[in-house]
Amino acid sequence: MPNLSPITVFLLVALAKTVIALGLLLTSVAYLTWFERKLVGRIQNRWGPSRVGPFGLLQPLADGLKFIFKEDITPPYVNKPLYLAAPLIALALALTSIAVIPFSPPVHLGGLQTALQVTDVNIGLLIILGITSIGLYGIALAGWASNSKYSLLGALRGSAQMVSYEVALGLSLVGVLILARSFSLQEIVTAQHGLRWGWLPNWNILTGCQLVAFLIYICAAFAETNRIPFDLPEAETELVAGYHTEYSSMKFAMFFMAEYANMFTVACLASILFFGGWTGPIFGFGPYSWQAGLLHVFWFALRIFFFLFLYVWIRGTLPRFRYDQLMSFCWKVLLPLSIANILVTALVVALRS
Amino acid sequence: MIHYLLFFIFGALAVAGAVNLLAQKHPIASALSLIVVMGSLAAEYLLLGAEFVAIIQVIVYAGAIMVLFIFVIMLLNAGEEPRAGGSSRVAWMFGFPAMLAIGILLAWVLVKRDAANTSVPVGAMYGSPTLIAEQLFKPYLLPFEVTSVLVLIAIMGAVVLARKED
Amino acid sequence: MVPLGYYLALSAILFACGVAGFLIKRNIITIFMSIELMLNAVNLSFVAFAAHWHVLSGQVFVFFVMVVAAAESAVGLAIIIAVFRTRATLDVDRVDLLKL
Amino acid sequence: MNSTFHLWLIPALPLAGAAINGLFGRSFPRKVVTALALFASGAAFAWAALCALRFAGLAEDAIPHIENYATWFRVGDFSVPFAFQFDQLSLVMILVVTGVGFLIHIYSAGYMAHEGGYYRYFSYLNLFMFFMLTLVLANNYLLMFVGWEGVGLASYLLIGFFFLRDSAASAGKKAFIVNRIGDFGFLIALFLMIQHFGTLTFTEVFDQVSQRPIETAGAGLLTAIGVLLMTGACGKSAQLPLYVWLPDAMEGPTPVSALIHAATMVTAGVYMVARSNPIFFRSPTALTVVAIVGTMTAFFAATIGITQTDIKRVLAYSTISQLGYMFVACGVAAFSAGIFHLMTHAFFKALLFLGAGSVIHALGGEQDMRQMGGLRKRIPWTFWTMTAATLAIAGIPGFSGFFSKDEILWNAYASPWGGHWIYWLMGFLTALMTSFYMFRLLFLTFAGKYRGTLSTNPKHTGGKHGHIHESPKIMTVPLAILAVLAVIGGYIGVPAALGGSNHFEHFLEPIFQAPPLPAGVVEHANHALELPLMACTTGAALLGLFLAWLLYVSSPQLPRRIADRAGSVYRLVLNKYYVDELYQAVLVNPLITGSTKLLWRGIDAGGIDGAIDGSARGAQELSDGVRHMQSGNLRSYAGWIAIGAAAVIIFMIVMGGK
Repeated sequence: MPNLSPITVFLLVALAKTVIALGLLLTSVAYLTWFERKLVGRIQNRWGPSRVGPFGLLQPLADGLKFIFKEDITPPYVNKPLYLAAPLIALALALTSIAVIPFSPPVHLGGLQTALQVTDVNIGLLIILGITSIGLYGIALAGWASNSKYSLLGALRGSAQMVSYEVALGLSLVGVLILARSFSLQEIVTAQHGLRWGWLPNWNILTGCQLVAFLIYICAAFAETNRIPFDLPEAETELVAGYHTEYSSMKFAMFFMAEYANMFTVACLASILFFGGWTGPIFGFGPYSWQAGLLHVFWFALRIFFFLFLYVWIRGTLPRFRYDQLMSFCWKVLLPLSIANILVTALVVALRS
Repeated sequence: MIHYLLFFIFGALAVAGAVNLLAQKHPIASALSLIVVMGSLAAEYLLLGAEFVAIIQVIVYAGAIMVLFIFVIMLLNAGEEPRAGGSSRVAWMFGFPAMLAIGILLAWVLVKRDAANTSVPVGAMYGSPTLIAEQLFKPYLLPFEVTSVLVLIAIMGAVVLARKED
Repeated sequence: MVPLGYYLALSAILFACGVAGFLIKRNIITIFMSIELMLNAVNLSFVAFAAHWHVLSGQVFVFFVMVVAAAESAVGLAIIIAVFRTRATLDVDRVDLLKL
Repeated sequence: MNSTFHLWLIPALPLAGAAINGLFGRSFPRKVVTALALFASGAAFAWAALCALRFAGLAEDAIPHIENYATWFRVGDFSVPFAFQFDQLSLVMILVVTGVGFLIHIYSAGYMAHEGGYYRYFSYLNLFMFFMLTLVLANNYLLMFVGWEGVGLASYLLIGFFFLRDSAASAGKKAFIVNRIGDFGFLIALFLMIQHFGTLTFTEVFDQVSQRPIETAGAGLLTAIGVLLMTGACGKSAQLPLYVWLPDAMEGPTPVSALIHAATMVTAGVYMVARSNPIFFRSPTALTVVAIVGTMTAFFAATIGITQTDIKRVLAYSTISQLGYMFVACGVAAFSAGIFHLMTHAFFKALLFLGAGSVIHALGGEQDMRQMGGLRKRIPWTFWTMTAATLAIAGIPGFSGFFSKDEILWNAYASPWGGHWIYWLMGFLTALMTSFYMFRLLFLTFAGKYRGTLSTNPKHTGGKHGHIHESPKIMTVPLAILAVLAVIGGYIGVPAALGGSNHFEHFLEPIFQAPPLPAGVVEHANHALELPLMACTTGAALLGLFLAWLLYVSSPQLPRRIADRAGSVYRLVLNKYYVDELYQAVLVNPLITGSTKLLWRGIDAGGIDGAIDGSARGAQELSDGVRHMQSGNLRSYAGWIAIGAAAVIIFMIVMGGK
């Protein structure tokens, strides 16, 4: 590619990376649904999807087709523009987060050196937080625009819950930020590179002593993604289906995909922040070869898989919170804990330096 | 050139959002217009090299304050505001025209006077979190702590005000 | 290279819109949003000046403005809820007795 | 040399007594109040006496002995110390003040025994002592002025002691206001000193004064200061034309009249002039003013004294007249003679007042001499002591008044500092009249038959106060002591002409050091004349005694006839030359009218109140108009704000363009 100007190269590479990342993400989301159904089935002592394709592997495809061909109902008395905009907002924002997730350190690829990451921003973590906070509008507007009591209640619950847990979520990350001294996700991962005492991985959760922060993060993140045991905005047994009661067909699918994409982001973030991201043992490759890059991606994928497994596992295990319990858990347990965590971490870092 | 382009795109978006805020009858629509304004302003901040401010603008304004507004609107189930009625004559007759005139006049004067002036350099990110922190926790430590007290008081005030009396 | 004056002009226009909103809107929540608009306009001036003079203080001030805005909106919305509870209206023209 | 006398104790003791009695006395039993007040004044006297004894041991260069306690205040280069000065002059003064004061305190305990406000009386009396002692001990004019004003305050409080009586209240006010006129002059004198000398401390002022020449040709700064000081002295010491308050001051309790309006406070003017002698020495004009005022007052007051019938008023005019004598002495630069007379006068005039008080006490409050008579047998102690005092004041040889008065008259004639035979002549006539009216008082009161209505028989009323009775011991003992002093007090200053050595004058000499006589003035006195002149005054005294005996004992109808014959002259004198009426018409009424019509109705009510009311009314009307802006409508408020902001912005754009 010698005849191309640098800016064109940059644009081409960015485009390629975006397409690949989006494709991967959407595929993952699709198979995450399959994985969830299969695993929950196992937990509940049933088979789960098994008819379409081997082990039901083609089930997501069938679901997608089903969504596309289903009748698209727009109920009367809804606020049409917002009713239509809400799922788009939700999905678009959920997919945006993937852009700053680093899958590997920079690698050489056909004369180019680039990280397997759409873009490395030095405020990457903040961007994810910002996107998460905006993502709330999808739920809120959906519930309100539907002009339905269940939806509205779901939206109200959702807004309050997400705004509250966002505080705990953000504060739980401060400990990690203090250790890494950067907002850049790539740098946060790099900071966790290597071993302590020759055998202990330098992960934040281990040598950084961020176990408490991790637990807070997991709780808050579950709440942010409206997953059991914090799925009150869409609690079937209470609110029919919460904010997306009035949605059907592809619009419903968008909410669905947004939720799973968010789960994926949370899993990525948990790995990056607490479990060393793409770090891992490298067997026999140069530090910047593409094979090493793939191996990094593999280590990263393993961790993501673990967290997704955790999601489903918890879903299959725990009952739902009551709403007042949910709120007081956030404000009275998570928030003080996270502040205490910040204090202790800051103190330790200050004393160590 | 691209900066002019971006400036005008987001500037126009912001002004459109602001005007829409005035034009819309329903508070939800106004709120969404305001979110558009804030988003556009975040983009303008990025143009000005203030990346941290930009993202904080999104998180705090769009992600928290406006959510609060929308939450309240939904909670109170506020509808469209009725047309006309006992509106303030002073506001309509003097304040509104005066303010519009002033806004336009001011804008005109500013553009006129500063067009040839030095301009904002682009590219260098002045507002990195580290630099902001340097400022915030060294020369502005006291104001920072005072604002934290302010926030605490605001929290207590909000709780007291919004609590249902038994 | 966008001149400083353009940013200030944009800020002025947004501010004027905010004031106008304050004057013509009757829904108390919208009025509140107009105030936020004004604050945002001011923030833009701050950031523009900060970039112009290469001084970070302008950006720091934006943070203070944001904190104050957050505090203000928390209390303000609480007041709105309290007013609505007693008066069942959000129309400021009907809340003109200077008392609740 | 630096041994301290703790002079501050002398005024501090009465102050403590005044404070304790004044603050808590209401709840004390009378005995406690009495004990406190007597202790305060008695201890002050004792300490003063002790200081006097130690003073004798002081080296000559240690005089004046100054005790500096603190800097009172400091303004730029000008500072006023809080310091006391102890020299011969202040020694005499504090002994007189504390001694006579102590005796009068004792006397008061008996005299006031049945009056209300007992604690208040003694508190005021102690307060007076405090201020008077501050006055005479001060080492600078300003501290002296504090005492000066303080005694005025105490005097005001005590004159108005029976404040329920309208006349007492207005007499107090009169005294206060008339004194203000004099104080005005005093203050201006102080300002002049500050301006030209930059200090008010006696020693420093006099040092600077002594650098200056004698102002023989025309009036200069020292003349101005001297005349202004004399104005102050006129007010305090009841000289022409400011004497009018003293007769009215007799509204106060009689012991107060004795202490304040006879023995001590009214002599403060004399003390002040004597203290300022370096200034007067260098200003013949001022001396002349002092001498003329003194002569006029002495003569004028004596004529009024002849016709008065109220026993205390006779004594009041007598006091004015005697004060005039003292000023005559000061006016011819015979300051020590003035102070000598001040001291003897303090003894016999206090005694006279106390005796009069005893008479009044005996008669249950009667003060009109026409209602008295024949009391000699009823109240012998009073009679004998008063007789001694009368002999003293009349100048009968051998009694204290003879020596002091004679020295004044001799100096008035012979002093090189402006002595003149006219002063002597006037003094001679005054002495004649003094003798006459004093014996008139004595005869009217004690001789002849009782003309009053009170029962002379104790059995008729059965009560203690319904009949004529001698005063208790507590009152008669001070009378006796004072009588002794009045008789022998003059022997410390027996003039050389009578073979004495005039200790007193020599004692005070260091204070009154005269500068060299101005050129052209010669000693014109012929010492051979001293004895003849003395004989003349003695003759005058005896003549007065004879006339009084003739008119009031031998043929009591005669005075009536003379009065009828004299007619208008008699009425003129009886009515005190209509001076009060004149002041009323010329000064007081225009002042009242002016302040009522012009200041009160015109400027205050019309101008100031009108402006205030007008502005209030204007604000009211303006706000009534603007009130409608306050609609309670949030957005209209915002509209106004927007208009204002717009105006400011437009202004700035327009101005910024220039």
